[in-house]
Amino acid sequence: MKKTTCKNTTMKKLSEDLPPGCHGPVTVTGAAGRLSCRMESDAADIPPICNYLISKQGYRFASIVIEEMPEEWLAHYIFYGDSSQGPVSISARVNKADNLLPSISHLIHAADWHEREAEDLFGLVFHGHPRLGEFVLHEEWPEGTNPMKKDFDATVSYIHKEAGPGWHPPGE
Amino acid sequence: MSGWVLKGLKTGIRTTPYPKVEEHAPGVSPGRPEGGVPAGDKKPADFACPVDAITVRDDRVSVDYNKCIHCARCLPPAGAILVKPAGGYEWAYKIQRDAVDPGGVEKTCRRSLHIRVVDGGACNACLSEVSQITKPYYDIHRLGFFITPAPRAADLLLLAGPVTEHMKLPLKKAFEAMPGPKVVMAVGTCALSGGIFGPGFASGGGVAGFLPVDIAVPGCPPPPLAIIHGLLLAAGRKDPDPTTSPGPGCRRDAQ
Amino acid sequence: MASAGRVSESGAFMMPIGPVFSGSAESAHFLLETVGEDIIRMIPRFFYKYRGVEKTAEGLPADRALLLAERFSGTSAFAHSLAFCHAVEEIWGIEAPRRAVVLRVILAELERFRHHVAAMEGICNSTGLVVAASQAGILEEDILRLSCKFAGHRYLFGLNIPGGLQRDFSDTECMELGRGIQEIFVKLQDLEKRLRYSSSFLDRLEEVGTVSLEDAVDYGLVGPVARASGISGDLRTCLSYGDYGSFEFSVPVEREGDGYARLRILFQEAKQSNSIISQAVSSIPVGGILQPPPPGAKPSGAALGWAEAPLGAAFHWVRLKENGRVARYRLTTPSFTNWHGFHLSTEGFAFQDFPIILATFGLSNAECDR
Amino acid sequence: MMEISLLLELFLLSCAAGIVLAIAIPERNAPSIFAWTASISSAIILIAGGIGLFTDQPFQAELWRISSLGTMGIGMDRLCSLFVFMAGLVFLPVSVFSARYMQRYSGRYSLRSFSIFYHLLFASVVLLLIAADALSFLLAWEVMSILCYLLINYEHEKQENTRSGLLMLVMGEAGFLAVVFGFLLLTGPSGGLDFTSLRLNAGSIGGVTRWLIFLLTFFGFGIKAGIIPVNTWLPKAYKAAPGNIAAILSGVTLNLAVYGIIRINADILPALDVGPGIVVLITGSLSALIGILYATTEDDMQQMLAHSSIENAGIIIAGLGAGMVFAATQHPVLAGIAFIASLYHMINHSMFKTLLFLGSSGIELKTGSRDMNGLGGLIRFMPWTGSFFLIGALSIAALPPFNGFVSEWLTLQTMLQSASLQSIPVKITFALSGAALALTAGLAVTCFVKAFAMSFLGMGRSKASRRAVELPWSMRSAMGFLAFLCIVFGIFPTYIIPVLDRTVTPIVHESAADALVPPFFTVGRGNEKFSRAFVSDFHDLGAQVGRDVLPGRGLVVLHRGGKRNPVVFAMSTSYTFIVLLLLLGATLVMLRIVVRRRKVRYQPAWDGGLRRLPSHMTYTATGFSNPVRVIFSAVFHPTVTKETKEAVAEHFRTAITKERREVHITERLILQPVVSMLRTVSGRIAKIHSGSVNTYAMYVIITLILLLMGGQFF
Repeated sequence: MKKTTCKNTTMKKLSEDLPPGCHGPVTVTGAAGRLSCRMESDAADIPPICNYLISKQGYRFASIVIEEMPEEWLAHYIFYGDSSQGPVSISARVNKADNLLPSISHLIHAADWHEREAEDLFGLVFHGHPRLGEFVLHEEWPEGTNPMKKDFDATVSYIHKEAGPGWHPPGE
Repeated sequence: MSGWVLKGLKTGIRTTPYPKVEEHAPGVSPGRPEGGVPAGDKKPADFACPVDAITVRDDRVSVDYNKCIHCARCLPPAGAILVKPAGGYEWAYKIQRDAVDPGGVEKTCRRSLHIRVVDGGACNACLSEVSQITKPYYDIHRLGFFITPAPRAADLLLLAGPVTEHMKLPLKKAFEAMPGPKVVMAVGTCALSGGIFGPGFASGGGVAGFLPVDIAVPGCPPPPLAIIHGLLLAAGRKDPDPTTSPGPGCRRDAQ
Repeated sequence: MASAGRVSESGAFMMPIGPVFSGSAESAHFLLETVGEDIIRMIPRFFYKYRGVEKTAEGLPADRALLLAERFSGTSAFAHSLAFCHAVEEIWGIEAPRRAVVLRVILAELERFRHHVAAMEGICNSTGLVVAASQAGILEEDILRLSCKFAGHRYLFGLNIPGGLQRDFSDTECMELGRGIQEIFVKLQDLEKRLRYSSSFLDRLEEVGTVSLEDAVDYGLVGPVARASGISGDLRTCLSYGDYGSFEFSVPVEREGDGYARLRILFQEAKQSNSIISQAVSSIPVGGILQPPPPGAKPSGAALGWAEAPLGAAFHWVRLKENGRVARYRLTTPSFTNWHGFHLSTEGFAFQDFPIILATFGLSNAECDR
Repeated sequence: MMEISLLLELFLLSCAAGIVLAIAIPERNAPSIFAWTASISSAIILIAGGIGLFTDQPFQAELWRISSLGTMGIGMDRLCSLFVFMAGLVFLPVSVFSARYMQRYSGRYSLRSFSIFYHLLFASVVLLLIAADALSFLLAWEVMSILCYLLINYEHEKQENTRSGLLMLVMGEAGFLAVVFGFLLLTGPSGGLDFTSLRLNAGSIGGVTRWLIFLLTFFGFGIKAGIIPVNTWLPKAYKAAPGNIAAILSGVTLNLAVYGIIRINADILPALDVGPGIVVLITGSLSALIGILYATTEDDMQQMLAHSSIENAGIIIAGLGAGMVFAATQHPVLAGIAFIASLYHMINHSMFKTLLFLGSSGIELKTGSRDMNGLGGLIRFMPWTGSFFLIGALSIAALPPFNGFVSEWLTLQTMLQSASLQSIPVKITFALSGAALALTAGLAVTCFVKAFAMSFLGMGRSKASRRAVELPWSMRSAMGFLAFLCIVFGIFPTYIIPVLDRTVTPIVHESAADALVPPFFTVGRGNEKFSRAFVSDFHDLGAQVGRDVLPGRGLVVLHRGGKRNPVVFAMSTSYTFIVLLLLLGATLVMLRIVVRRRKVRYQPAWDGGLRRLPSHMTYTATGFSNPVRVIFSAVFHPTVTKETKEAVAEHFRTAITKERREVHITERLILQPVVSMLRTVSGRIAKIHSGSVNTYAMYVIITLILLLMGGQFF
């Protein structure tokens, strides 16, 4: 991959001097436009990198964006900070066959709902998240309905199932 | 506490004289695209309407208000095709249907009508306009209209939003919990046709076909006076004006 | 499936609220676990208003998707359409003309001003202070009428398009708007003064619905709610966009994190909005208002656009395909972020305070559920 | 006319037969045989009590003569007869109820021993009541105490029950000892132990001894009634007891305490000044308030009823106190009214509390639980039980026209009569007690709305409560009988009060009936003694309605005061009842008319549009009474511990456990300090046990010297 220069000093430092727990490699993939830095790393390195950004660099969590590529999931973790350096995004690729991303919610609680939403809408499992399951789609949607997947026909109305007698609202 | 009373008295009466007198204050209504102008050689596609609300009928432009979302793209300067009237808000119209209890509400709730508002996935603009009607400028209480939290006490179900999958059951339950005679008023383009959200996997294409709609108030969002107009129609205190009601073909139920 | 353990206290029960509740409240469901007074735990259930906006946007051209961005949350339509436009403008590699940028600032602040006044109305209403609620309601409708007169739409729909604005405003119109807002602001200050001396009103807000700074940081709260708890984040300053850099304004911060702190933030932000508007209307640069997209095949790519919506930071992540249609649209809204932490403010407080706490948060389900 | 002595012999025979049969027949038949013998005994005693109450047959019998102690005998005056009658009235339905109820213990606990204890308890209760001398009274009391312990501890395999039973036994014995000392002080130098000679001797007893006797006997007897501060045993014991025994404890043994207090402190040794009366009044009203506070917040139905028994005992005792004050200040009519109110309430309490205890036992039998948090919706499965329970709840909540209303109204009216007293502090005490009783009455409504609503209405909050079935007819008939009595005693107070007056007259030496329930008011016709204006006032109130139809007195209870303000208070539950019936009928007719013209659609309760409203989303008993718990948190003084468990990280809570512990206020403020003080003192004393022989020898020598020195002086 072509080496791109990064204008964000923090991220530059991060890519050169990996935070503890990271195996690398972390590559800078772009710095165009409003995002001050785009990086890509191994999925397993996402939690330590996110933790480093939040707890060491004072960044704030903004969002998780999941994209469906033909063969893989592309997850962007977006952070922003008070500095003038603009938001950053760290991306990870996950094979569709694996369908598993490490959860960062235990480190960054703000990501909790984002991961739950992604699990519910994409069927992408966040390993280590204690409370995945019914979130956006309520209990009447058939199990395994992932409307954000490309193969989901959004124009079709779905036959809903009745809530079982043992149903209990899941915790927050 | 007395300070508040004085303040209230000092503010004076702000309430609109509508429906006794037409309200003409600037800004009470955004207006809406007006059909009826000669279409010339334009085809419907030329209007670039994102929701296909504009059609050409008998060489005249016709607007389906059940679909129009007030995006203003057909208006000058960008669209420069349709003229927009300055005011106007008596947009509500009645849908004749074989109701369970036809005309019951008009008879029994003429002077006192209780409203249960149900949010079927509205964007909040409609709900905001609905809440405006209870505030000093519009104050529906003077007309004997009340918003009630209990469907048991309600005569009119006011629905906003395209009716999402998740709200179908609560909406149905609320409607069933209401004692008869009762009417349903659909407020806003979303409630009438699904609006910009359209019929889809999670959001319905409006309430029609799901509940029997009696009063339609198109608009995105309909201004408070349009909602009051709808309420007056429901209570039978205003005669439906054939000139303001959209012609056949513009209504969803007629299609 | 993760079903959380129940609260175990002898006699504890769940008090369900909603999804259809209150007068004209949005559809949402709250389960308050309580033994009758203190809320031990609050479990929210949202997405009753899930309309699948992100999915619906896929495959739509950008200008059509903009309508979704504008209309999924009607009370913060301008901010969201702005954030969407920022993203698309970045992908297309264009920038809105200076005149449009300043007008966007005016319109965004107008929206914030109206939203905050509406939120104050909600707070006064929840505490049963009817006269104050009516006063705020009058001001809200005044602003709505002013918006309608100025922009042609009471909720500022149909103004933003990628590359600028759909219509231009004359200088006199803008000056008139500035004067109108100033008039309303004077009345708002009177209301604030009166509220500050209504002890029965303050009793219901002070030390009610407290969110600590640590919790607010952990949950990554944004907007007025976060600022009331001591987080000074505001995208207008920390990720400055538009022309905010050239206006003088401050981001108010309170420390208490209770309902009254949130109300004070609303008043102070309304003040700042008024100040920004009055600065902006007198310094609108001349020029065009629309930078048309590059002709021919539009560039594809992904970009993040953001704006400080009335309720806090909104991030719109857009990927456009080669044919100019949306491939992926991700909305991160302040309501989604803040509802996550809402339970913090209710737990340990009496459930009679619940509606008040709800009002001081002033969050939108339409914005959260999308 | 049957002889009372014959009836008593028959009663003892029937009890003996019950005991013999219990031993003789197979265990599985024990409950039904037991129910028959016990019911027959109750019926006999009911007749005996009735004869004693309604006729003027004096009954005296000597049992045996002990040379040094005098005659031991039995006798029945009207006061005895009333209590004997009440005992029969409670034992009868409880015995009928127990036939099927006791089968739940079949195979687990000995039904035989239950039968024996039950009959023995009945006999001892009757003997206690008809005892005419201190010795037989005390003997019967002790036997009754021990039998109560045995029956409370019937489910002896539960360790908790044994502990509760022991606490009861210990406190009961302490009370017994106090009473024994009281009697010792009461017996004069002549040494006569029969009540007549005690009464004769009472005049010579001095002030301090009088006070001492009063305190010893009042609190000694009071332990059985559960008045504060000697009530800690009561809720625990009632909770441990089988339901039918709890009914007996509340409906009969509680009355024995009242009997003891009246017998000694109003009959044998009436107070000469207002002091004892004030103490009784304050204790009573405080007991009532504390009792109802704990009852309102209690979720175990039987324990809730136990706390409510404390409350009702408090109301009875407060009435007694008022009566004692009025008697001491030479207001015999007012004293009579107060005693009537008190006794009336005692009778009512026996009836509705027994009914409620039977109801709660029935619920427990069919759902296996008495925790109101786990009940709900039972009216759909147990309509009869529910209706009877409702009548009991309305009665105890003192709603007109039920019996509880009459007696509580009379009690409160008595409190208001303090206007005729001289002393300001006494007036203030009356006012405060009246306020406390009024608050109690208000809370009682909350308490029993909760009890009924949380058990019978709404959704079943446990599986068992959704599968309950109606009780068998024998149990229902027992409850129905009591419910019927609750209504009768409620709507015919003018016929009950004269009977009570007959029992009270010998104590206060003047009849209150004429002042309280005058006959029909008409000009002339034997009413010449009333002024014309007074009578015409009563025409307006309708006091002459039914004059030609009704055989006895009018249907209005009123109190005739002085001349200037002739009517002090007036009330008629009979008329209220009629008006309520008419209103109910009119409503039903109107509903019929309205409904006939419209289609009726049945819809489930509005739940906010939820998919389903599970039962854990409905109000619980704890939630219902929580406002009371919050408002009176100074009384309850709970300690709350909260534990939160998390999964993975801080904010992922998996469970929140909150625990609330309350120590009863008397235990917290009185018992625990006393116990800890005793511990320190005994710890100090223990220090003198050095273990060295020399030290002990020295103690012996010092004691000897002291004794010798003492011998010199006396």
